[in-house]
Amino acid sequence: MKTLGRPFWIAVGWLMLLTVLAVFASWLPLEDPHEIGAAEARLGPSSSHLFGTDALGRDVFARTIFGARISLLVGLLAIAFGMLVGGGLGIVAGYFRGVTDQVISFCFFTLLSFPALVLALLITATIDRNQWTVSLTLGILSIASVGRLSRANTIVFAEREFVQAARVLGADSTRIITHELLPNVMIPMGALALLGMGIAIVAEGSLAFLGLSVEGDAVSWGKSIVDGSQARDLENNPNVALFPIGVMFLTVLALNYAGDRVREYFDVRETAF
Amino acid sequence: MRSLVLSRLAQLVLVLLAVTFLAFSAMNVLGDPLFNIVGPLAELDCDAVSRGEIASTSSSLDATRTDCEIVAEAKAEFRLDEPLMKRYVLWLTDSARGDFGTSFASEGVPVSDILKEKFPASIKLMIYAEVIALGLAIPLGVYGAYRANRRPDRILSVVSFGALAIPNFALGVVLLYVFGLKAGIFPSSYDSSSFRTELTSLFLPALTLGSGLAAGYQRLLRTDLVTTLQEDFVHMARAKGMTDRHIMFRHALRPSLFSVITVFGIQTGALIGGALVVEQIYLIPGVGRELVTAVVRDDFPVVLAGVTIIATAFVVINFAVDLLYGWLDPRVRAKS
Amino acid sequence: MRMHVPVNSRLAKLLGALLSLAVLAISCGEGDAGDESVDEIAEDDSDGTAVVPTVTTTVAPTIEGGITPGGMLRVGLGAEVDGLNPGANSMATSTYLIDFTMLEPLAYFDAEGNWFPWLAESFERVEGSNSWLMTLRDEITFHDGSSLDADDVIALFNAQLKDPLIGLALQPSFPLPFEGPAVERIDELTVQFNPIGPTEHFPVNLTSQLGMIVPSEYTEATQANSRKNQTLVGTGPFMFESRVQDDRTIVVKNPDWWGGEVYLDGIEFIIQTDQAIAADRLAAGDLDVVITSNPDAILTMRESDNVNRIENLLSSDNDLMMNTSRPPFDDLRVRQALTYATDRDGFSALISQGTSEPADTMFHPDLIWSNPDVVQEGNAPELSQALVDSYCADVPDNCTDGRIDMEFQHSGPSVVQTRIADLLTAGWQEFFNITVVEVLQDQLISNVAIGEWQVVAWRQFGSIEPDNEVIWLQCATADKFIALNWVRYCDESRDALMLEQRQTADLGRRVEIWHEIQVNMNESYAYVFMTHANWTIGSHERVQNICPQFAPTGEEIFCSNAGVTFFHDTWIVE
Amino acid sequence: MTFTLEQGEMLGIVGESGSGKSVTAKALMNLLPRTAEIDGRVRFDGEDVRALAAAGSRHFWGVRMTMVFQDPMTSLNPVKKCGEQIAETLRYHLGHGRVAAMKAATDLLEQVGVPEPGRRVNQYPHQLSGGLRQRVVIAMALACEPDLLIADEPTTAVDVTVQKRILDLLDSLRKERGMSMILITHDLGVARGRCDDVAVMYAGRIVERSSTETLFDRSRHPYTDALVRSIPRIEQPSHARLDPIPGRPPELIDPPVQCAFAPRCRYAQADCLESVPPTEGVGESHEFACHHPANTPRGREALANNVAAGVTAAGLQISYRKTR
Repeated sequence: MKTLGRPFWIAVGWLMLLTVLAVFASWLPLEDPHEIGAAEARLGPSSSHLFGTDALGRDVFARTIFGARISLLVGLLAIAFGMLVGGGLGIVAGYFRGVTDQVISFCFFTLLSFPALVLALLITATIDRNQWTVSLTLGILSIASVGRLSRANTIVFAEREFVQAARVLGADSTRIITHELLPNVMIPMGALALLGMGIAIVAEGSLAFLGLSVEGDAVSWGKSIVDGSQARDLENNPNVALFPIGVMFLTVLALNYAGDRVREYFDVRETAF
Repeated sequence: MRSLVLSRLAQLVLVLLAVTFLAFSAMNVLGDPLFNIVGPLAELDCDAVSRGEIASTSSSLDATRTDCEIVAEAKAEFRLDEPLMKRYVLWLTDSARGDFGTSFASEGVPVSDILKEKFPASIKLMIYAEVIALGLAIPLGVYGAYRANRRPDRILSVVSFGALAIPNFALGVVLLYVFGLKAGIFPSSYDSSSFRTELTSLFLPALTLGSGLAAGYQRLLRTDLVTTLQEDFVHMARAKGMTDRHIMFRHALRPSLFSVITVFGIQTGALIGGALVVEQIYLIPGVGRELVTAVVRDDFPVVLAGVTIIATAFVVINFAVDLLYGWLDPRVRAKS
Repeated sequence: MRMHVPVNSRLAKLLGALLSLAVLAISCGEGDAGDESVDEIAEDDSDGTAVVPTVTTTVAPTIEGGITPGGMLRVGLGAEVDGLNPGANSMATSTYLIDFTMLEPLAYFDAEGNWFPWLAESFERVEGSNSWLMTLRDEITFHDGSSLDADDVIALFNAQLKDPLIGLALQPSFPLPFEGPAVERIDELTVQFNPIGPTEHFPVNLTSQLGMIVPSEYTEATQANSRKNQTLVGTGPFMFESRVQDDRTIVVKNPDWWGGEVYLDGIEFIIQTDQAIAADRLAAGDLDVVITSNPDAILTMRESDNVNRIENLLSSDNDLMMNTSRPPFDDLRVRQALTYATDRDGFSALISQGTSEPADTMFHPDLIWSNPDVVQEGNAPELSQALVDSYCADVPDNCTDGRIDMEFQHSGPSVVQTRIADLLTAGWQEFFNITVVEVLQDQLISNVAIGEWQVVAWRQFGSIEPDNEVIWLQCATADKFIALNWVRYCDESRDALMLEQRQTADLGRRVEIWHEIQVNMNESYAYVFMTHANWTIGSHERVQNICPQFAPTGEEIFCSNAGVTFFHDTWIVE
Repeated sequence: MTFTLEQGEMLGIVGESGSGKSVTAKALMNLLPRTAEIDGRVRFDGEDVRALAAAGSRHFWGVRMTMVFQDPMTSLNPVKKCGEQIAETLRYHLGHGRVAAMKAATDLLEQVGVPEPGRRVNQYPHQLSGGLRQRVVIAMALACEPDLLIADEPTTAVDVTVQKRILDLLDSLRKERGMSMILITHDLGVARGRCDDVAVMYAGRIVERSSTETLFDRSRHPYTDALVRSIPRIEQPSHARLDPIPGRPPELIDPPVQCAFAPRCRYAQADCLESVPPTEGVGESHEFACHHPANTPRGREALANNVAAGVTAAGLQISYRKTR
């Protein structure tokens, strides 16, 4: 009997904890993440400021928790969008094959050939950058890889007896896709979604490094890390960058691990693409 | 084989058409090319001027032309009044001849000159990163599979998991700070003056990019190798008395490289121009940085040319990977 | 696809490159956005009185011993420059630093702040007119072997006049269309400049970009091929070797320099946009010289035992500007409300981190021009509410929920600029609904120049000679499509004062007038002065003698003019 | 259970799939995974094989002792040319140069009856037919003239028409070279006529071992007996039903302490379920492990009891069959 194992549940626990903290951040006894000069600037970690304070005297712990809101949301929305569009197209391509497949696969390959960050830049550089548009941008980037995987899995399942049987019994395509294929393709896709969420969270950080993450005073992990990564801060107050880096690292690790376990658990063979 | 090449070439052309059209229309829809040419004059309502509602102005010091005349000239010269499709076709025919036009931002400089200057550093970085990645991943993947599910393999697995979860920018910043600035072991900025300085100055950025790649390759290789090692021909090789090293590297490795090669192709394609964060952190004058600047400046000709070349490289590399499959497994060759 | 008409292409960048007109690095942002302070090329009527701003220097004792020639000096620059051509490119601090190694000005400031002829031998007023006669030194040769003569000066000056950008700054003295030649050849070594209107001290103009002499062949070549702007030919102590944009520019010693022996073998200018990293590299010995106004970098250098510094606290200042030509900041009450709500103390403590002094006016208090009675308001949010209420009662359209709608623009991407925005908006948001807009630096400058803005953080003023500031304050430039008077604030009485100081040689009277102008500016609430910038030249201890430097004719050169300095008398000990 | 094999002799190991034949072969070849626990000892020419392995003996496997696997497709590396795969053995063990090794490989292919050996050495395994592939495998195994060849079901994966030819080839090569051989097969008929001795395995144990003749004439273990009866005979009418063994082989994980064959055995008595039968010998050359051996009075009695009861002690329903 295979089990997901204790580390899997630790990973899930960490993700749950972060999610809860992020959702209820406003009601938690946290410092105001925007309040400047509430404390001395550039303090190290202490009991009153768990992660210390940044260059403007803001509480890094509060900023990390509030940052989780945007970072997790962006990760979630981005991959949800990728799943919806890419996953859907992939299933359609894999089920119908033929010309439909060729057209959709061609679109995927085109998207994949387009330098990803340039595409992200093209979009983010010209629009107002809030959590929705940044998510959308990263979601678009994920369409091709998600779509290719969903297509490949659909093809495998479409050959299986139960799908053939349903077809013989006269079920129409919509029914077969939604009732027979979707539930089966969902499992490898779910594993990929976890991995993809990690990628999206990191991508938000990359955008922040190019100054193209969410605008205004919205806090995200990427923006906090960039803020703490100035050479002098790294030297004197590494806590400002390292704590958000650590939290992001653990989150991505948890997502990767959970995704990997889910995949192994359901015995989905590792596919390159 | 020949039909494969032909169909791939056709695909290459089609993908490039799609990619460039996408980029072309995106830049035209999302950006304002006129602003790049005439600056704030683009904001002038020249229709209103021609109707006499607003006074004609002349701020260019060139007394012979009014502002609106300048705008009109620019529009004519850059075909801004033409429909998008026509402009695209014109651009396409020019660039097919290798003429990517001149940059908006660096006046009068041919785009091809700019890219010629920027691509080498990016490509060197990409090769370096891949050499590091494969140099680490192949021995460690082989070792992990050799010791599968035992302590060294478990440790490797934890390490590669960790390496995969470290964001590039975080690793880049920390490596730069620790080894570049504090320990001073490696130069902190790109130095192309000699092969040696290039090798040392690109080491940290290449390591930053390479470590994540290495972790990914290591995991793929290990998994596939473990499967391969259960194959009869491996037992056969052992029955023949071949050494473990010989078996791992000469028998098992090659048929286990498929996943790695596939991902390698995609990653390598993505690395050209995709290393922009690392180029930014380590100040490498590469094409990634150039593209970032060009995009935010709406420097269309540079962006379009960059995108075209990178997409071409991507498609070509993946084509090469398909050919590599044939080398890896003669059965694939036979099929195609 | 791209333009072939030169004027068109110049125009494309006209406003974007207006940065070359101002000392406006837009606040201490050169950290990572590539912001860059720029030296003035504005016309100037300084009277030759010694009004020397004392440069605060902090120099560790130099190692005693003889001069050791040889070695490459590695200089870290905070921003790359578009090109090196003084006839075509915007001159920023980086450009001046690079260019002054290869070419020489017609005139420059001595250690006292007075001008002296350098490539020129003499200047002479032409009696009964506004014209000036200039005689060049004989037997000066360029790096390409050609001799310096009147044609070189004329070719360059005409190129600059025709340049929409550089010409703009020259307009007050050389307006277009110009009647008769702006500059005439008298004989092989003599040139006559014909400005309109009296200019008592015309040679001061030639201490900057306008007087940086290149051979006429170079000027012609660059006009034919703008690629050539990436090279440079001059008469100076170093010669152009190579340049890779965004990477490095290398110059090598000119063995035949007329000014005598140059100690260094050459200089390598390396772009390091993150100045704090540049400071670390300096301390690590990876760079020899770093020139910066970035607080992080200055602090790092102060903490490094092996780094010598020359800190100049007197140059430009960091300020906020409000656009008085558009609502809501056309209303004095709104400007006052914003001023009171501005966290100047926080800016000083958290952004400048004590590296520079708080500013009350455009002049540093150590300068005679500074009016000690003028106090910059701020950190008094309690005064804002009544003003906001009053405004919102009058103009409810510009208010939402009892707060005034406003937009704050800053350049980016830049960590420092983001911090400044966070800091300022935190103080304002009680009274204002703020939209923060991040744009590229040249886009920001362009927006400001055409009046498409409300509030920005800026860097302005700080010239050696206050007359240079007139152009930024005059009504004459306030209401144009492109305004050099960024805030577009016009006051006829202030214009009259500025004209009067230009016409008098009496230092006491001029000081009085500038005191009055500062009161006027203070009461207009168009600027909120935050701090005076600190321009610091940091050098590794092995680098000897950043200052003093001497001109070939023996005058001691003014050291660290907003970070601009020379290197021909510098050497390295191992 | 021990067995010995003299030089030049051929031993057959017979059993159903899952009976442990291949594991035994792999244990002999030291091919079992490192995690496997191995009791007992294998001596080759007086030397302990596992000690040899531990000492990292370089030229033992492949030179003195080697093996042929059942599926020639999977036991050949698909990405290497046939010649190379043969040659690498020669190069490693015998220190041949590249050219010499290839020459020798070609000769070997010729010896094992591969037509056009010069062309075949440069072909990949997938380009050959099943029979040819197995010949390549055999050539590979014989390259260093081993003293002992273990052939693990060498014919199951090849076409029926080719099977006999492969077996004949192995037999003739063995005789030609005076080589010992262990032939592993599930088909007792294959062992008959070729092997000197036969060992029958069931559930990981050798349940009976003797010379081939003895085994066929006087099988003692009911399993062997059943196997012998299940061999189709030429003289039998083609429609005759073969005698199947009811049930399936047991799981080898955590077996109960009893005769492993008891649940399927028509002779099974109460004592079969209580203890594992010890090995008995009818002289040196014939050993078996059964409480109630077939073709003995004890066995006949047990069978009669069970037939009478209609059920064995292990609960197997039986009836007396008329066939034969």
